[in-house]
Parts: sequence; structure tokens; C-alpha cells
Amino acid sequence: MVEIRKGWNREEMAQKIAGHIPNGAYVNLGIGLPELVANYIPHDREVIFHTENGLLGVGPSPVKENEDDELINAGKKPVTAIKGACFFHHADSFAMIRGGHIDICVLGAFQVSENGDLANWSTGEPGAIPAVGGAMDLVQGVKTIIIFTQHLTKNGEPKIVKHCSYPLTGKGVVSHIYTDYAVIDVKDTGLYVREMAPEIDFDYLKSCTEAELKQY
Amino acid sequence: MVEIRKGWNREEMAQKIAGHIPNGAYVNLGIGLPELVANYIPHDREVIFHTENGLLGVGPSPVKENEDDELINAGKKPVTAIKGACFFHHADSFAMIRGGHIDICVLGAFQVSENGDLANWSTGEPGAIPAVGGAMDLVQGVKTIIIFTQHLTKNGEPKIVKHCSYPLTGKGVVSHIYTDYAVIDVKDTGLYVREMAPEIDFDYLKSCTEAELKQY
Amino acid sequence: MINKIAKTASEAVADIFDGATIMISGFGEAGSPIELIHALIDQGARNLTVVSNNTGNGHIGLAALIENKQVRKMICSFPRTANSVVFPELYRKGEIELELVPQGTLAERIRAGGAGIPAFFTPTSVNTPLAEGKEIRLFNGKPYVMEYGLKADFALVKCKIADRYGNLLFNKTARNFGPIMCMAAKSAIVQAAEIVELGGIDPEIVITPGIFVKKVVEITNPVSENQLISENRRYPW
Amino acid sequence: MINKIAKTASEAVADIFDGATIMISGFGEAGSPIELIHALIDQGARNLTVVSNNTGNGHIGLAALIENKQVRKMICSFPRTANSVVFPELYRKGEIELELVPQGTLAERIRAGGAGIPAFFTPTSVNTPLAEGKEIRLFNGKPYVMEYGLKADFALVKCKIADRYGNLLFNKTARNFGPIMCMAAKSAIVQAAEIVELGGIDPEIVITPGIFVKKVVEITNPVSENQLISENRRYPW
Repeated sequence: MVEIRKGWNREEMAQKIAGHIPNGAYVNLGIGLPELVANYIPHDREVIFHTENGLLGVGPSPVKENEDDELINAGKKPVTAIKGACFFHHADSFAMIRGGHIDICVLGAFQVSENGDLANWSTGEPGAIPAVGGAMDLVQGVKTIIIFTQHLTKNGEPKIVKHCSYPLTGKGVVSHIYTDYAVIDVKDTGLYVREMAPEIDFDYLKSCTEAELKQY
Repeated sequence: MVEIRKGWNREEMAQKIAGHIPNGAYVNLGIGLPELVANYIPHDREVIFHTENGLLGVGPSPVKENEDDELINAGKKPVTAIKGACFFHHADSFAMIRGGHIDICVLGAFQVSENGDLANWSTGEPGAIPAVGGAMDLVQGVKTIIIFTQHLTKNGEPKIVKHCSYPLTGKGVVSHIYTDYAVIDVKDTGLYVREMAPEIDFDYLKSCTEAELKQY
Repeated sequence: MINKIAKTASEAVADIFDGATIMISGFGEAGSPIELIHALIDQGARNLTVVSNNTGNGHIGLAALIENKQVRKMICSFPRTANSVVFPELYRKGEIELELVPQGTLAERIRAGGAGIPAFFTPTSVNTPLAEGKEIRLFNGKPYVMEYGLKADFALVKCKIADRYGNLLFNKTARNFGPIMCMAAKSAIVQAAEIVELGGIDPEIVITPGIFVKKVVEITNPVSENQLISENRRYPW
Repeated sequence: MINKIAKTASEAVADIFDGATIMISGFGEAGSPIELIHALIDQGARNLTVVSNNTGNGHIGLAALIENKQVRKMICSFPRTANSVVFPELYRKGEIELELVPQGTLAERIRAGGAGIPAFFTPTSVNTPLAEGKEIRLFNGKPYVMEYGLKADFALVKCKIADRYGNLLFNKTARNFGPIMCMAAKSAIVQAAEIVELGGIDPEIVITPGIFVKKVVEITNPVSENQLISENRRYPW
């Protein structure tokens, strides 16, 4: 339990991740926070968003009166389809994922470990209804997995840990972690801090991170 | 080498097989002789023909001026598509075959054995270029395999044998054999002669069949 | 003549038997064959195993089928969603069984079942609790888990346009599991918003070839799950 | 901006390297990307492994590529057809390798390669010489053979309509192996009879989503293989 400081806000985090996505990338955005990333793609880049429920070329949210129950994203929210979009069935959609055709996936996390293990589907609590969705497919199939998360849990516990205590989504699958406090690259030799939010210094960051952090 | 008698002609054989095909059946016709069967489907039946190169609903051959290089059957002959037809790619086409969705397949044979083994893709001769196409998929995937063949080879050798000497297409896969001499059902207990051509009697049939034949 | 058209949803689901395995299309509210499911509630088959991505919302459709105690076991990837209330309660009471399958593995198992593939290897779920007890094998030094093809006795599927051969077109992201479930079921039963004359569907754009479909029934204005839930409706009405 | 359009066939095939594995679409004369293959002959990459259902006809297209000694090995289901003369001669002389694969297994291996499935089980070829040396396994008491997913460095594919994202529509039975080869290749290179503006293809009818395609080139009036063969043409012209 550490003092909670104010780092980047969600929009700033989304903007940073968006800056990481090159022109022409095929990108899957997880449910929730990661969806924000779509709003910040630089105007000189064309990025194609995939949603695993069968649409390549997800466009902006529709205005209320144009919402269509049968045009939704993986979070079951109404979306639109851009020009050049296409629809397909679930086996084809996950062939794109599993087959390594999606370049980048942005996901939330309960925990990320020092070696890039991700836990984001179950807290393993008794009585909880287990639900996995497409997370395990995404982390195995997509080339680059980016985590978009608060640095600490609501209770001030570190989410970047030595070993995940929650059930894994995948082992050694995370490439980059974007939190409100820092941007961290996951490498074979450990976690490297690439950037910190203005109010955050390395000592403070270490104090609220269970995993070992390195500097470039 | 036996005396060669005259049995049914090809059209009669095709007609008999066509009579075997019920209304609503999905049918794949092998290259060559089996293609004749399509001409004899009784008018009160609707049968849908599949060709493994991606068309369900093969129609009659086109007149010369309507031939289309990109609308062909598995024998690479120009065909037409009926109303209600559909095109699909090769993986979907063989999903239909392997998945047990095709009801009947009519194929030629080099040899058929007593227990329904089929050899129809290679005579195993040295120097021959081996070529298998979709035959092995068809015999494993299609519910009912019907063989359409001359009873004897051009040299008067029996094609219905105790054990196939040629490399197998599939083991225990044949259900019915239609030759110019007889209609034979392949059962767990052996080969049963259901019908013989007018000029053919059981003794003669046995004399030109290496496999044991039974009568109902 | 081939005519796969059933006159009513009740007629379409009449053959479903106790103990059957049924695949039900849909991802959330998109593509769920609510009218067919309601006909199945009226029909009353019990002890069913249902394969569907979710477990239904509110007290209609799949949720109502579960609430009516017709479902013994769910095979799905995401049994809890915002409006899912029925399944969680029964599950906590131990009154319904759950086989949790990652979404892509679920899709691939269904496709494999329809394509005559008894088993395949996938990287998904390796090193997680969902791979426990399953065969792991290395290919090129990387671990994969073996998963089995999944078949069903019936599929209940919603689509947009059908013809009497059973050729289908879907609507946007309501396509989801429909085409592969038609492949994997012995009898795929499909509700279409419109049934057109043979030839009314361009052969180049057919999504589900009729060979995979057993029955189609026209349900001209299917209910909106979202709307029924916002109105707090329950089935049976 | 995303623009997958190459100006010429030569530009489209420029990156193909010696020793590459290349999938080539087509079934007989339908769907064979003759112009792309001829560009590859001009380009000169050698020691290629080619995955294609047949081995080409006459002395054009794939047959010409083989005749030009650019192909080390063919992976195909039916290497001899009525007009196939080049491959049989080289094969008999021991100058080209052949991996013979049943057509459905070939299709499924390509699809698996594209879908991230390293291996699967199929009933096809069990108890035949083509299963020799392969792993056999029983599922529900029935034997199946294990086959591996197949990937490629490049695919050369012919289609009817494309857009700058690489979305594709095909023509009739010329579709055949095109869509799955696009999935299985790192770089799928596609010749289209027409390239349309973005939005010119209805999202509901796209056959190959652009994600599977690297380059498209417009070849407005592709040659007819049948006609060239009847005229006894050879490439290089």
C-alpha cells in the first residue's frame, strides 16, 4: 500500500499508446479503457481496427439514432464500419488473431509479471463466474501485446508483480505496459522504464511496483 | 482372362445409379464416366451436385459460346451453375466433403476389393506420375460411395478382387458397385449381387470376378 | 423438390429431443435466434447441452431457456455479461454445469466439428488453468494444446436472408457463430428475416451454403433483445 | 494512408527471393495468376518451393516457371493433367521434387497455416501409401492421420476485384485456393481484373479481407490459359 500520486490521465495514456501504432497497422482494442485509443490515432496515419466478433474496419461510435443492435464491438457497444470494412464469421476472425495477422492488441490487466506474464481474465475468487472471452487467443496470436492499465489497483496494490497470483491469460506475452505512471518495455532481460509521468520519479515508481524495474 | 460379354451400356449404368439417388441428395460426381449420372436424375427429384473445386449446384454443360474458363468442374470441363448455387473456396469445399455433408459420391475404380477397399488413383507403375486429387478425401468423407466401372479391365482382368494390388484410395469405403454386368452391394458380410444385366448370369459373373460373390 | 422451409418456429424446432446438444448463434444481442429459442421453451426439450458464446441476457432468449431449467450444461467463452442474471445464479447454486472455452478455441472447435477434423493443436490457453489436463505438444519448440472438434445435434441460428435450399446471408456482426454452427450441427435450424425465391441470392455472396442447413423459417420482424430487456420482459410472456 | 496497390506485376513480385516457398492459386485454368507468374519468370528467383494444386499446362504460367528451372519442389495434389507436359518430363528425369498431398488435406493444411494451427488430424489418406510414416491416432475408435499446417513466404493469387486495402472478390470457380493461400502467406500478391475505390466493395460480400493481402496489381484483361495453349504459345514469348 503506497501513497497514490496523480500520473497521466486516461486520455493521455490512450494518446501515448496511439502514438505507438504505426500507419497501416491492424489493431484489436480490448473491452473498456483500450477502446479510448481509437480516438487518438494521428491524422496522418491509417489504422484498421479489428473486433473479434467479426468486423475489420471498426469506425467511430454512432450517434444514438444510428445505433444498430447487429453492428457492435466485442464489448457489445454499438459501432460503425468504415469504408473498406468487411464482416466475417468467428472462425475466420480468430484465424486472423491466432494466425498472427493482427499487429497490435491493447488489453487491460489485473496483473503483469516481470517476464511478461499476463493475468486479466479471472481473480480466481471462489464464487466468481469464470469468463475468458477472446483474451487467451489474443495474447497468443497477436504480434505485439500492449497493456493499458492503472499502475495500482483501487486499493493501492501494485499490478506489476514478480509473479502473477491470479490465473494466467498467457505466459511471456506482454511487450509494453502503459500505466498512468510510466511506459515500460518488457524485454528478455527484464522491465525497462521508457518514460515516466511528470509527477513520478524512478524511486517512487519502484516503490509502487513489485517487479524489478530497470532504466535504459 | 474371360470371354467378354456385352452388359449394360454406359447410359444404362448411369441411369441405374441415378435411380439410386434420392430427392434432396447432395452428390459429388467423379471425373469421367460418373459425370454421366447427372443426365439421368428422374424429373421428379431435385439433386444438388457438388464439385470440389468450389461449386454447389452444378448445372448442365453450357453450349460452346457460353463456356467460361472460370466456371469449370473438377474434371476441368466447362459447366453452368443452377439457380440457388453457391461458390466457395477449397477449404470450405473439403469441409463439406470431410465433414460428412455430401450424401453420395460416384467414382471410377481400378480395383474394388471384397471388403470395400478402393484403388482408383495409382497403378503404382514405376515412372508413372502419382496424382491423387480429391479421391482420398471423398472416400473418407462422403456417406455413400458408389463405384461406376466396367466389370473387367480392357485386358479382360477382373476389377472386383479379393485384395487390391494397386495402392489404396481408402479401406472399406465402398457401399455399392455398378458395373456393366451387375449391381453389387458391399456389406459387412461380403459382396451381394442385387441385379445382373440381361446377358449375364451368376455363374458367368463369378467367373469374371476374383472376389467372392453372394446372392441375396 | 427440395424445400427446407418450415411454416413456423414451432414446426422448425419440433424434432429437438431431451438430452440433445444444441449450438445457438449470437454474440451478445447480435445474432441470437430469440424466436427459435422461445419456440424451444414452448416445445419443452430438457437436459440440453448448449454451446453458445454467452449465456443470454435478462429473462428472454437463452437466459429464459436456462431459467426454465431446460439446460444441463453450457459450453461458452463468456458466461457473464452486463445483463446476465439467470446463469450466474444457477451456476452458484450448482444447478448448471459450465465448460469454459476460450472464444477462438470455441470457434475453431465448432469449425473443426463441421469440417471433419476430430482434433487440432492451438497455442491458445497454453500455460493457463484452461489447459490443465489437456495434451500439450511442441511444434518448432513452441507448446500447443490439443483441442477436440465440437459437433451438435441441432443448431439454432438467426440470419437475414435465406432461400428454400438453405443458402444464407447474414447481417453485419450478427454473422458471428452462425455459419460455423450450421456446419457443425446435424440439423441446423435457421430463422431468416426474409426468405427469397431461388436465384434471389447471388451465388458469389452466399455466406452459408444450403448444404449445411436443414430448415429455415421466416421471422419477418425479429424482436430486439435490447428492447425487451429495457422493458424488463420475461419469456414465457 | 494504406495503399497496397503496385503499379506493375514486376513491381509486385520484386521482393521474391531465391529459396522462397510460394503458393500459387488456381485449379487447372481457373484462377491461375499467369501475369504474376510471368513476372516472376522475368524476375528470376530460383530454387523455389511451389504449392499449387496442379503443375501448370503447356509452356506458360506455372509450367513455364518450372520449365525455366526456377522450381526445386512442387507440393500439389494432381501434378498431371491433360495439358501438363513440363513437370512430368522433369520429374521422370529426377530434376524436380514432388510432395503429393490429397487435395482436401492440401486445402486444410493451407488454411491451418493461415489460422495458426500447427497440426490437425484428418481421416483422409489413412490406410494408404500417402499416410506412410505419418502419425496415426484413434478418435472414437476411428483412425486419423496427423498433418501439419502449411505456410509460405509469398502467395501469387488471381482475383476479380480488389481495393487499396487488399479486400478481394473472386470469380466463380476461380476462387478455389486463392482465399486460403492469402491467409497462409507472409506476403500475398494479388492480380485483380479491376481495382475499385475504397467503399466500392460491400463489406458483407468481401471474400478475402485485406488483412491477408500485401499487394494488389491491376491486370485488366488477364490472358486466357486455354487460348494460349491452343495457340501453342510459350513464355518467355
